[in-house]
Amino acid sequence: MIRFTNVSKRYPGGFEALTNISFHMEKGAMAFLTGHSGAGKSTLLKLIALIERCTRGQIFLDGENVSDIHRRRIPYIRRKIGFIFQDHHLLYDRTVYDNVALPLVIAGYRHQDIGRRVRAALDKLGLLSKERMYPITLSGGEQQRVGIARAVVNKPMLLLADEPTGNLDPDLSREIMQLFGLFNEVGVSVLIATHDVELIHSMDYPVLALDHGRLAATAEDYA
Amino acid sequence: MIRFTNVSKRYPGGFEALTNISFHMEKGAMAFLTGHSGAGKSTLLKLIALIERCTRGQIFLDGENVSDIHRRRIPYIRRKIGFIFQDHHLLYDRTVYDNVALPLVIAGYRHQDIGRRVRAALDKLGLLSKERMYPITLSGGEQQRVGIARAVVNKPMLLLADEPTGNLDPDLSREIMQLFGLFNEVGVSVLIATHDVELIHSMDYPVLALDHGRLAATAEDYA
Amino acid sequence: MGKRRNQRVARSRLQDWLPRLQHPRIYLQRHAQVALDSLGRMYRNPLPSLMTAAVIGIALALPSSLYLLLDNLHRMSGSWDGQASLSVFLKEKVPAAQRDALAGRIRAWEEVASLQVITPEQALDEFSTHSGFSTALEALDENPLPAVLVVVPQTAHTGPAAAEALQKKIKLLPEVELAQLDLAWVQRLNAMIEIARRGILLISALLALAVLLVIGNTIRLEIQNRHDEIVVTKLIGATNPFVRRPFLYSGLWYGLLGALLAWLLVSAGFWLLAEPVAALAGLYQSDFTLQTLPLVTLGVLLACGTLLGLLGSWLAVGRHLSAIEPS
Amino acid sequence: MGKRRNQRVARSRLQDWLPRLQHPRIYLQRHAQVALDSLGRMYRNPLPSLMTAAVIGIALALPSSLYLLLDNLHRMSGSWDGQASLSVFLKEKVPAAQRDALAGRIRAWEEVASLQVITPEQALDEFSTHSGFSTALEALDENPLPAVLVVVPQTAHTGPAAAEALQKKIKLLPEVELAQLDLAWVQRLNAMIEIARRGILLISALLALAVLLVIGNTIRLEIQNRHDEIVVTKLIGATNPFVRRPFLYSGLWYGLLGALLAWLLVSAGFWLLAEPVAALAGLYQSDFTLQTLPLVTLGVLLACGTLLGLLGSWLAVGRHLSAIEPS
Ligand SMILES: Nc1ncnc2c1ncn2[C@@H]1O[C@H](COP(=O)(O)OP(=O)(O)OP(=O)(O)O)[C@@H](O)[C@H]1O
Ligand SMILES: Nc1ncnc2c1ncn2[C@@H]1O[C@H](COP(=O)(O)OP(=O)(O)OP(=O)(O)O)[C@@H](O)[C@H]1O
Ligand SMILES: [Mg+2]
Ligand SMILES: [Mg+2]
Repeated sequence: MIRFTNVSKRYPGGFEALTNISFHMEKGAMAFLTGHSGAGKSTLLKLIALIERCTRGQIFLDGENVSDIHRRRIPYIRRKIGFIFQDHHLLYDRTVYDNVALPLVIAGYRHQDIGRRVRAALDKLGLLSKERMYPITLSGGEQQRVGIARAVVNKPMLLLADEPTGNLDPDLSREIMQLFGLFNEVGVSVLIATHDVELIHSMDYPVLALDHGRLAATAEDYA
Repeated sequence: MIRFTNVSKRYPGGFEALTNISFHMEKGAMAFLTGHSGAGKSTLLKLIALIERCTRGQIFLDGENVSDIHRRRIPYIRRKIGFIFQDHHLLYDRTVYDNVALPLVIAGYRHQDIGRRVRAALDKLGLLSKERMYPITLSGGEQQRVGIARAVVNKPMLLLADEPTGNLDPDLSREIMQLFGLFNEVGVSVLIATHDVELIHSMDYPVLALDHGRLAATAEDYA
Repeated sequence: MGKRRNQRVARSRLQDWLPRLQHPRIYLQRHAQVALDSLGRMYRNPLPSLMTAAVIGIALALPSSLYLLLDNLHRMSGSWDGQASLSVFLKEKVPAAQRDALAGRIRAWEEVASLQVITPEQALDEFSTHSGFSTALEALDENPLPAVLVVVPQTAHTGPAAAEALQKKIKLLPEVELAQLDLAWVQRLNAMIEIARRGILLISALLALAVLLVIGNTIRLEIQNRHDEIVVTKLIGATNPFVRRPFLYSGLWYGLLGALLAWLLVSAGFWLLAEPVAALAGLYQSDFTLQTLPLVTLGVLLACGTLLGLLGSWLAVGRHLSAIEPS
Repeated sequence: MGKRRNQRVARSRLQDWLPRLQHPRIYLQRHAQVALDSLGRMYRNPLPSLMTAAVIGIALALPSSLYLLLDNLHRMSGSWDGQASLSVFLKEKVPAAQRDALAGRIRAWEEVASLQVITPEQALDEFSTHSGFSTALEALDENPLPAVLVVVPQTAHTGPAAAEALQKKIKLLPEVELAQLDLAWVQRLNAMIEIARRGILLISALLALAVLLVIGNTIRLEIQNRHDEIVVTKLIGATNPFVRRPFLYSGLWYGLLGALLAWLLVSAGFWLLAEPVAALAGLYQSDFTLQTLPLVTLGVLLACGTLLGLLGSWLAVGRHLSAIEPS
């Protein structure tokens, strides 16, 4: 699903956030990405979703080399990926329902399909009662769950989650992680960046550990 | 420092986020506020900072009854409080330096004083090297630390922190908590909302636990 | 290798586009929905939307009303065209019959639009009533005035050169004592219309520019305003056309609404001016009235408004949207 | 209890304000800094700022140039005032000496500005050159024309009623055959100026409104744009005046910049019109030239621009800022 070969990322300021990263994550796999604050976790996920472009090396996504892909193709790649952002990135002038429906609207689904799918996703995350509310009136954890619902609503091939439980209490965190596990079981590849060491240890998935932009342990063995 | 007597908060939609809360936190004290996602932690902190107004009961701050205070007085009350927001609330078109300097500019400090104080705060949070960068180019944890620096830069009497370590790795979380402890030792009252149970247990401070908007355990005994 | 890659890219592009080709109805539906959404967004913030539309309306109303005024002036000056005429004084001895025959001949020339015969008696009448010399002239035993033919050239010949050519041609006739060309009025009118034309062109250009700027500016600020939304939609797979569409529709609506307002303003302005214009016309003994607003003006206004709106938002979108990329 | 509370509140209010009272220099410094910041913000986005300023400039330029045109027209019509005169025809038998004595008497009246004597010989000369009847008149043995006094009333008496009173007074003189009042020109001119005045007032009002709308709109969108910033600054203790200030300064700068642009536009417009106006003046044998732009126009423009800018932003800020409260 995801293959990095000698990927480096240097930000315009000159800071090298990732150095010479190589790993391979198979289709249908699930893995964690850890590291200290500023290690480069978000950067790595952004490279996969083509939000940032790598400065060296090659990235393959579902067999396609995306490191020098044309700008116009990017939206279609992104539609295959569900991304849960560290800072939610919700639209604060739309209801929870409209936020979750957005990926389907963008992809051009039909009205009826949209309603069905959105409600199913909201239900899974315990947000059905908040459907008509605006994100600003939700608690931090509820907003995070809206972001998760939006990421999974169009059944992506790949789910990228950046600190999806940063604002959740331990019980809810475990539930959400189990939900990711369920997605994985129906064939979705899942990569989760988190610093919740306890949680990682309690679950039996391979771990990619980043340290100052370098890979300390890889998922290769798991592949 | 903070006294709640029978405080309730009902949001415009009709949802009662806090029900009949009474507690007292002494000047110079430090306490944790916990509870599940949606328990009302953020709401309680917002009531103290007058971001939301309570619908019933009375809130005293530093001896002053603030429950029916005039709108014009609010800014001056807020200047006594350092608030670390769950969603950072940084200004993305200003550098880290300018973000941290903002409370001092608002309070009308002199140019020279501002520079000195901002650098001191950035130094304490290990952000001096990021001084000239824009928040968007920082990692989630770094942004959170900028928010902390901004909250403490004008030496407030009271520090309110909403999930200050949600995006930080365990090591950094502990460091930040110790930093709060240091502030507390020089006389600042500190109230921290967090769901990081492990961290709470590792430190010896009283805990206010919220459950569906009701207080389960209070800091009264500590007062 | 390169070829295989190209093939694969081509295939996946086709896959991306396929839904649109397969479901043209859904595609059109989506367009209609975006158009309605943009309109709804304006409707939900009626005051600011009206403010923008009002500015556009004012900017469109001014050149249209000026143009209409010039148009009316032109029609009015048409009733003055008689002034741009030749006064042909016949020799005193020319008898009435020969005079009328001559009038008939000249009237038939193709460069002549109309011809009016003023007999010596009529001339004396007119002269004494208009000149204030009535008593003086009454003292005369005999009518000293000759017959006059007032010749109005064809419009094509009213240019100074053509009119002068006509004058020369008439002068050569044996019965003619004198052919006087009243060029001054033509020249004055031309000079005035030249000034007005330049002024209106200048004003129109400036105001069209103003409309473009206003719409461009509004759309630009709207884009900045919805910066986060644009970033987020791009992050979850929106294409550039998808992001662009609502802004283009906004511009279109603004232009259209502005044009409608402009029409209302022009109508109101004409209504206000009707009275003094009638007073003026009365002074000129003219039956001139302001032409009621032709419906074609509405059409032209709507077309211009819509086009300027689209163009303005297109420019703003082109400049500012591509700059917004998630990072 | 209530009193004690009030006292405490009063005390703490004083405490809040004290720094400002103690450090007026810091307070002023901060104002200057905000003003410069707003300017810098515009400078860093030169194109959009210029676009807004251009719209304001155009909107301000139009009424000012129209007003200046009317002003010039007024001056020009001043040179036509001679037309609003009385033609006094004397009886035929009045000898030259008596005629001149009468002229001297009338000239001394306070309602008379000037008086010109046209002897019968001059009248015949003028008549034959202007009327085209020269040959006809040459045939006359005797000059049939009376002497004419052209009386120009004092400006205070040019109003139709006053002029008519003067006419009546002159008519009573025994030497006078006829006193003709050329009122038509006065009325025509008045009617024209009335139309122009109404039109310009209407246009000025519309365009002042447009400026207000443009600035209000720009500031409103800027406020929406900086919504997050406003929320954040309020969250960390900013007062309403603190939040308001940069927007007010923005409005002020926009107005000022717009006024400067308007001045440039008006200057350019005058320069463009100078040539056709000169041509027109030539046709009227007038030494009339467009007055060069008076510097006071610049002053008025700058004042109006600044005021409209401040007013527009004030209105926008009042409407939209208070609505933004953190929650
Ligand atoms: N746009 C950018 N320009 C310059 N530097 C950047 C940019 N984005 C990130 N960085 C830097 O790259 C480093 C890695 O950032 P990244 O967001 O990947 O960290 P992270 O592992 O996600 O940390 P956290 O757990 O705190 O979110 C940080 O030091 C950050 O300052
Ligand atoms: N402005 C609002 N309008 C209506 N309901 C609101 C509003 N703000 C919060 N709520 C509701 O009040 C409840 C408590 O919210 P609050 O943000 O205080 O929770 P929290 O304890 O901070 O949760 P978290 O740990 O997820 O941040 C939530 O159910 C939320 O939906
Ligand atoms: Mg991160
Ligand atoms: Mg919260």
